[in-house]
Amino acid sequence: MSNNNYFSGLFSGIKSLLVGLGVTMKEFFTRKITEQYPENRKELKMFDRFRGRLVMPHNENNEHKCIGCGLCQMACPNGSITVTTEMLDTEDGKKKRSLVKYEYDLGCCMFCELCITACPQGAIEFCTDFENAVFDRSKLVQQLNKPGSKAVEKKPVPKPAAPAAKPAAPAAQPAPKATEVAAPAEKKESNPETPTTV
Amino acid sequence: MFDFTVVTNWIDALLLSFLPGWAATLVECVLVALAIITLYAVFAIILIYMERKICAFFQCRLGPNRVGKWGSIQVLADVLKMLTKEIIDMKNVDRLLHKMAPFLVIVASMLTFACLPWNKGAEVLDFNIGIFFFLAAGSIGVVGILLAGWSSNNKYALIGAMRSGAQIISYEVSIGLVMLTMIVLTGTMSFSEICQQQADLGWNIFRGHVPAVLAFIIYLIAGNAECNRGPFDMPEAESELTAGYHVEYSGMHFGFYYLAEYLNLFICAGIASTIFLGGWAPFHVPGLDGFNHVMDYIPGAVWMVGKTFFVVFLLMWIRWTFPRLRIDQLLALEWKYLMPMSLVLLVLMAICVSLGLTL
Amino acid sequence: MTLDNIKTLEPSQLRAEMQGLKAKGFDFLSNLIGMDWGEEGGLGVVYCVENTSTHEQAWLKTATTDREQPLLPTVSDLWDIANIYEREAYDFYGIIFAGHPDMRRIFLREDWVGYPMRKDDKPEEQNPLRMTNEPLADDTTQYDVQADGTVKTKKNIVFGPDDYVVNIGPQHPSTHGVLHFRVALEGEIIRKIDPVLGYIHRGVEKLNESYTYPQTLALTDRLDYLAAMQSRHALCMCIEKAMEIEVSERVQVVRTILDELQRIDSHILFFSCLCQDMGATTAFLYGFRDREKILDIFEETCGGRLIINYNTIGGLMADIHPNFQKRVKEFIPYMRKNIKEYHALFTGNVIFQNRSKGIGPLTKEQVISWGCTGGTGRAAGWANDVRKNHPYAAYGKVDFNQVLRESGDSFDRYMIRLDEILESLNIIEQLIDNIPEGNYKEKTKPVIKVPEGTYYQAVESSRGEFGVFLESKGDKSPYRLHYRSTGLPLVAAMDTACRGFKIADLVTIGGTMDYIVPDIDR
Amino acid sequence: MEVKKRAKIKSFPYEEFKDNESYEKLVQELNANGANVIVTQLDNLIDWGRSNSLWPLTFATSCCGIEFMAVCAARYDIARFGFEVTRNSPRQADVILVSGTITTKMAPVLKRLYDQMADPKYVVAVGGCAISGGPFTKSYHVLKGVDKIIPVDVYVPGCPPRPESFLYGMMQLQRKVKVEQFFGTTNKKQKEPKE
Repeated sequence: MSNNNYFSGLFSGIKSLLVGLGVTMKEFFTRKITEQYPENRKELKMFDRFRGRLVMPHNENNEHKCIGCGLCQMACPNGSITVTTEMLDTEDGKKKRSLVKYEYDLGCCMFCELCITACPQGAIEFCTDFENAVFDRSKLVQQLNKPGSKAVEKKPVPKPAAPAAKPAAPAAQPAPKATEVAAPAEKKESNPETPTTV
Repeated sequence: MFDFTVVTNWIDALLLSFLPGWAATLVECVLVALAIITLYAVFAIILIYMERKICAFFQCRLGPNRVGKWGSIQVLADVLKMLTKEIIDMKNVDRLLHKMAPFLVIVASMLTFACLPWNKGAEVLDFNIGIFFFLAAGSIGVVGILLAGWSSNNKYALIGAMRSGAQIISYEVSIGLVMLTMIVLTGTMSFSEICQQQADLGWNIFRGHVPAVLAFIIYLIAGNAECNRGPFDMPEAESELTAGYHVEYSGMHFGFYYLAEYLNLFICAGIASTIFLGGWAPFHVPGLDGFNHVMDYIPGAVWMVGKTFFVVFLLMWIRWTFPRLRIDQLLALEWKYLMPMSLVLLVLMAICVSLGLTL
Repeated sequence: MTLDNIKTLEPSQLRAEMQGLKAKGFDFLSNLIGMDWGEEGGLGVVYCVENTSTHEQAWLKTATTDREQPLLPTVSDLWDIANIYEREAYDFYGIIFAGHPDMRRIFLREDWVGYPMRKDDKPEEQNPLRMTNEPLADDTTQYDVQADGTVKTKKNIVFGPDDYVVNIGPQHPSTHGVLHFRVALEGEIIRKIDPVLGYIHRGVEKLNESYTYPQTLALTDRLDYLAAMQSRHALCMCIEKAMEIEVSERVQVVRTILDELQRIDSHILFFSCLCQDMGATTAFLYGFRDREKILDIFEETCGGRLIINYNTIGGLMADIHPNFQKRVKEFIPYMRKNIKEYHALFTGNVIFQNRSKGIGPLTKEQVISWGCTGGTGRAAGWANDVRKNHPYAAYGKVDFNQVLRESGDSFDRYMIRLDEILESLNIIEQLIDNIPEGNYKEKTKPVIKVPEGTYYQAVESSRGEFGVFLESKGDKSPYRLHYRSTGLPLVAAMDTACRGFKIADLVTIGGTMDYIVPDIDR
Repeated sequence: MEVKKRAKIKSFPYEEFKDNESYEKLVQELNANGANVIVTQLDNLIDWGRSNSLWPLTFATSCCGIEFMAVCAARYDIARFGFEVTRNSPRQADVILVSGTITTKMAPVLKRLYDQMADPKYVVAVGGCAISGGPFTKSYHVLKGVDKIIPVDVYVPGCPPRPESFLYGMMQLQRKVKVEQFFGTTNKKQKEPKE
């Protein structure tokens, strides 16, 4: 190492260290960004789409929309949902499936939303509750239908209320065409020649 | 300036009034030891809390704030926990050395802690070769670290200990030379005399101007390395050696290392403020008598502790800014930069003193 | 893309063909996929080699019907990375590669019984949970086919009795997960590294064979969780191509933006973890501070911070959130400003510079031979960006640079990533105001069946080329779904990069290589 | 016989905690033998210290580990609880946050890490993978729940749990620690290994 290098290296090194010290000192006096969780529980609000745990909404009459078809159970990749049903005779003499127990294992769930997409009734959805830690493993297996509840009696298939439910109609139309017309008009300047293919 | 010898003399006289000479000395020794241990623990707790808070503030977060007001008794909880935690007895270790190592470290740390002059007349270990004693006592610690690494029968610990050995022994050279520089300036090795001199003539860092300022910087770097703190925390180097030499220690044995680390930091800062920043000597500006008079009202102990904490803050700032060095770079820094520089400084200081160029 | 013309070769022809391809400039072995085609098809391997100057790909396959001792010739002398890939095929399918110097298991324990990816293997029955310490042999076997057709075995030494071997991992702060390096040291100097993988091998590829297509999507997020968006994008695209679903422009653009956000997220995490590993804890927290902004964007639109679960076959799970554009536009200048802070605090720092410049260099030839794509390859001057070479989604329409550097040392690998953050910001800036209208999801059949055939789709994930290889027999689950791991080549190249450097450099080199272990082990 | 008070957690009312049922059961079990007043007071002091100083072992295998890093980072700042001193050596750690999938190859390693920890030690199973195998329950190489090999104190579900869930889980653990008895059985949970 030549002498020149020795000293210039020394001084530029010291300068870089001082710059770093300057940065940290600046941060020392800036406002801290910490969110104080248990203290801010009142104000804390999760994003709507946050998936905390699966719930089955009940209306004021203690009725839910589940018909016990078991599609969610089949869609679940790792068996977190167990639907127990029984066959009941309705007044007009037909057999009808009815939900007995809807068991959901929160400790196994991977929040992939396949159950919700699979549900034809929109009977289940994710809520944003995140405070779920327990002491006992068995407490994580939850029964989602409330005791004494029954399926809501409705003739037409109810439109799902859940936000993440199946996409509505527009997908069926030859929509890709329409967007293809619209898109280049908007993005003319960027690069019209490049093919869209992958 | 309040002279603490008034208090000590009074206690001495009081004890002698009803005890024989030897018993009085014994009681005094015990009292002093108790005082030192208490101070040691108190400062350790303050420092750990301070570090956790300061580090948090550098990192745009809040740090401990749920245990007590602003998290102030957080460290007490840690101490309680550590005291009641199991100390694991391992097979395949060198039992005696393994158990002895943490005590060596803490004893070395306490011995050096006792060297600090707190106030005029409040020095525990004060004799004519104080600085020499300080250096000697301080180097016991490295034995503890080496023993810890060796006796643990763990490869990480061994590498950590070897690094630590190389590091501390190297940096002791710089520290010794820098202190020598200042001894040339003061002409004495006794801490009390150094402080007294600075109270009379002004702080050494001003008296020795250029060489003293440079020496101060070198001392800070080398001292930081002596304490095994970032960016020189190679022996522990968490990301490489998991926990370095104390990887196998649990419970209070680990607690000793933990405490010693912080206290060494404090001692390093304390010595820096004693030798360079005047120890308990108040800040005086020549000519401004009124100002100087006001400064004199602040007790010496406050000056001492205040200066020390200022230096501690500097060292923490450094620690929480820089990445860690590599062991060969660390040694290169010492042998290629710091040691030659401190040799030059020594000569420079000698010239300054002999030509009377000091202030 | 659909792979219609995979060239089928007899094992005896393979080496000659491969040597010919190598000589023609096909110097990048991007995939080596073990296969089980049943009793008739036998056990085999699918190879994909790519010409690094023309980006032309050649697909080949070979098979043997011998299930007792399936022998195929090795190509490990032609491409370094084949060393590891062939061990993987051996581990999962029991295919023995004649002439391979190191036929050990790579993911599973050495006392594992059977070969789990074979269609007729029952791994759980033969392998109860073993709580004994894992045996790790110090020597390995090489199988050579003699001229008369018999097989001769030879012992090769991995670590000799004189090697001072330190285990770094599986539980170690600097391995970024559960990775295990056996490192032979001489003092502080590294003599040899032997990676032991599989501590987070979850058998994703085997699981996929029993899952329906929508279910397989759920696992891609968990491979490389810092490239969740991109991995899932690749799989969705692969299935969409196979089923000939045309997704709307809107989906293409949104996917591109999210991919780039994910890339920034990953690179910030890279920066943070590197700083943490090198002892600059404060910079680590600054990185995480900025990363939270991206996570907020993700969470608001997709509902997840890390496991995002947003792409789906035919589009997206939900339309973008109304706040999405606003948040992204706020983020772009914020990040540009903070990159400067990173440079001031860490990049310029003399300690960091001394610890990274000239440390662990990989030449262009080495990165190509080891197949180190992504930033690691580009740092050595290899232009391997899939976004440029095989454009997909909206990448063909945006203007961006492929960041390249020359020396391939740790510092370059680090700088590449920080520069890519800026490039990604540019891409997002071009797209964010031009999200076209359209469907966010195309209608698909309730049961998704992919037509029979073989398909491959690569994307540029956060740390290199992520590929999805799908072989379908027309069922509702894939016959074989293989992911090209981005991290496996990086870990494989660690030995080359680290030799002769110090143990502290291992941390730097590992940090700048930027691998994610769950992606390696799958 | 003095029954222990319910543990208080700052700014979090007791009633709003989940799984108080198991908690009460736990409290009763621990106090079945009773203790005198002085011992109880000492216990409370030690439990206070322990519950506020749960140093985690840096142990992460996958996604949840990244969320754990986010918890330690500025926005969520686990340091507010005093848990930021993550130890890399199991000897010095108090709690092992099993965050991520545990494969059968990793299982003996995890067990050994747990054995290496000094008492009192706690285990938190974080995320679906650690609780039950989660997304990979059907895999041939994944341990279906860490409670099969080590005793788990708190389960934090999620995939991965968001940082607040993490903190909530740690508070649940604090509640558990706060009712333990130092001069009782809980100090040394693990039996001595037989030679």
